[in-house]
Amino acid sequence: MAATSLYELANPVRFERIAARAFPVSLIAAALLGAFGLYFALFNSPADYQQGETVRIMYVHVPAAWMAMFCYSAMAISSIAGFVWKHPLADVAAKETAPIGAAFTFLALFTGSLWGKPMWGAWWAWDARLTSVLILFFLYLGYMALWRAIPDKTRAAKLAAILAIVGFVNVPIIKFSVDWWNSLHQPASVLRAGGPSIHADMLTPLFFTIGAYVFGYVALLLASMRNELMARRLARMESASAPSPASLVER
Amino acid sequence: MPDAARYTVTLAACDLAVARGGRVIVDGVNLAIEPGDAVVIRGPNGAGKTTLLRAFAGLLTPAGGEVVVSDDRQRVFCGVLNAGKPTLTVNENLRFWAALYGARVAAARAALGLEPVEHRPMRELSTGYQRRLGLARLVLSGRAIWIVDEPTAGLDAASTTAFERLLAEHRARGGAAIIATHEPLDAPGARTLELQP
Amino acid sequence: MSAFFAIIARDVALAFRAGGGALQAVSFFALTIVLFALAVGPDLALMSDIAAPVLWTSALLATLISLEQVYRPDREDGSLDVLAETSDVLALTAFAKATAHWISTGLLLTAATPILALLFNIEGPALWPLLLSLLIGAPGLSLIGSFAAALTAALPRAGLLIAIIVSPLYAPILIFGAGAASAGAAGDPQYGANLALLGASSLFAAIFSPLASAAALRFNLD
Amino acid sequence: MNPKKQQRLILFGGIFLAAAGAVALTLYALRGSITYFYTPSELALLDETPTSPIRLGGLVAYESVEYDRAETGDVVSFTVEDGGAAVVRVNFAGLLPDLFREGQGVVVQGRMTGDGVMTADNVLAKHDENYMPKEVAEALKEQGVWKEDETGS
Repeated sequence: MAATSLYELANPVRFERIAARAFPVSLIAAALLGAFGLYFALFNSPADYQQGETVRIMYVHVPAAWMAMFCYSAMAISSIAGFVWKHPLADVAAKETAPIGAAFTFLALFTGSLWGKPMWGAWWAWDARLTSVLILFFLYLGYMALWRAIPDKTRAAKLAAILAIVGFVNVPIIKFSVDWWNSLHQPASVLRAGGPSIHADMLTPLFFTIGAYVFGYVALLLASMRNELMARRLARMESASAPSPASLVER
Repeated sequence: MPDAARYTVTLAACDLAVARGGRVIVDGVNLAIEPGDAVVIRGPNGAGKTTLLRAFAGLLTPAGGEVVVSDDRQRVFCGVLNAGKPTLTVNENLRFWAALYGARVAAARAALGLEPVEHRPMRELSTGYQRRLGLARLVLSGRAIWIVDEPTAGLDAASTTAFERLLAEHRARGGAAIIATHEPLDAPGARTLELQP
Repeated sequence: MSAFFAIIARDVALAFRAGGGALQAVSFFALTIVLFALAVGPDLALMSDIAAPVLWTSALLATLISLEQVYRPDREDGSLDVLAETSDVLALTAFAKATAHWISTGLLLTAATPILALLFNIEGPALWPLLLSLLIGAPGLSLIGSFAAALTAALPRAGLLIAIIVSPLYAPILIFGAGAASAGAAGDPQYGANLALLGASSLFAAIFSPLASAAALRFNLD
Repeated sequence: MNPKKQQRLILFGGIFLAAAGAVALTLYALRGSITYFYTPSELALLDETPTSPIRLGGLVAYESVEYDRAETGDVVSFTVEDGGAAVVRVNFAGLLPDLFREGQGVVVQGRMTGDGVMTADNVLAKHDENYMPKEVAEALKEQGVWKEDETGS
């Protein structure tokens, strides 16, 4: 089942049809979940026993940090898929994920900094988690820069894919940095052995905002993939006036 | 040249298509090359001769079809660039190639008449000598199938004749060549193919 | 195997000929250190405190500026085709290229370090951790850097792009390298651990870089 | 053996050796534990007190915080402990983060100015991975379920 639906999606025309329907749905889902999430986060969730009201930054910060890593992983997986299955949409998905992931990473760093000042007493600290996320941000920038620099898009897709796969080493480093080094950043609260260490009243708004981020990512990705595919179709139409392929003829 | 070292390598292109910049520029190419064959490819600028040659040489992945060679390590490609380093002398360039191809320098150097300039850095050579150094790599490689782009561009009449003689000797030993050129080339029994839209 | 050493020998020779990158890299290294020293001012105690990070950053930058020379000239003059058609395993060829780059820049920078370290008030036993860390880490810089050079081999002005691509990948080597050099000079017990992680980073680079470079080069032949 | 096979063998042998080396070195390094900060116990184990700036991590000991409102400004001193015998007394003149309180995990940046005495340039509060409303935390404490050593460290 999964395989057939994947290959159905692989066809750009089918993708266009499905994306045209999925885009408004995910956009609405993102807006609704975001609205619920923000309502709970700001008005209907308790203050933390230690951090007080400042804990509410968590509802923006944690999903952003997760999406930062999720997007990079998605990029690396699409890149591998592009090599293994020569999936025609794989490189488009990877390319269009990069700026979204970079934006999430920036948001995670920015909100983390806002959170760090009142809690830790510093806007920034060079600990393993913060440093590795900053590196992730620069990896995104490098990936996007490579795409932009190579004029031939088929070649750009392959080379950028290699870079994305190589840079993926950073993702597990980010995830486990708080366990490997005794860092300033606190260890994992949700995805950890022994269940979440966040109280249920705080977990609910967090799940809402995570949902909003995920659907927001899907909506943005679909929109920009459609854009990119349209741009490529346009380029192909323009080059249609170019001479048709030559062939070797005996003389 | 000892007759014992005869080449027996064949190359075939089946329904080959090549792309440049994501666009297929040549397709439907079928070609079979036997020992002793020479193929001259002609066609207007930008028709895709160089791209096609690179696909024959195995340096470029075809957009469709395939190139089959009976021995993968028997192709040598010489493009319009001479692949030498300007700051190295002729001998240093030749020795480097010799190490890569597992071959010797002397015969190739003599075949292209490079002795007078052997100690000079490549950048000091005239265009003609630079091209001769580039072509020397074909001979030096000892490989069966020469794939050459514009071999005689920038060569004087005597040098062109010298290349034609080398080509004839190579074919006499069972070697084959695919050559793309705009210039007249005297190669008896060569097939001439035209790249046409 | 003789091809492997021929590639190293040729690239090292080219690096020292006119227009080669070796002397440029080492001059740039010296220049950066001097500029740092001028900016820091005359506080000798502060200088020895920051010597390791300054020398490491300078070595990294000097490596960075010479990376464009690794593959682009070969792609521009047709040599890359020759390397590709004579190579049995392209990853080994890429490893030879990275080794040559290390010999003509990293090793040279390491050799110049004892003199330049004097400018930062580092001498005697404090020098050894710095030298050792550069000896272990500089090959990693060349390996990772030559991967970025392979990615951008077909681009005419790739210097800045290489810097953007390679800087995040250089982070572990810089952190552990400068960390080991500082810790070693201060008699800190984390010296060994930093050195070990530096070695692990370089070895890891030795695994991924030739394979990834070979893949990148194949797409840059087209 | 043809050259291609031989070179493949060299490649895979090299990869295997390098991977083994990288793993061995990493394990060695993790055993030595590379740290963002020292705990007081780790600091006590050092042969000589570091002269360069260091980071110190641990818990602020209960009833150890003293404010000295001298004319030079607010100076606070407190003891950092990690459950072991060793403690470090920290002197700090500056703004403390909101989270700073007794029993809280902190990371202190500064220089050692004597045996077990440190002058801090910066005090950062480390918060833990537990998030809960105040009432819940108090209820847990009353029930005795709350383990004090879960905070910080």
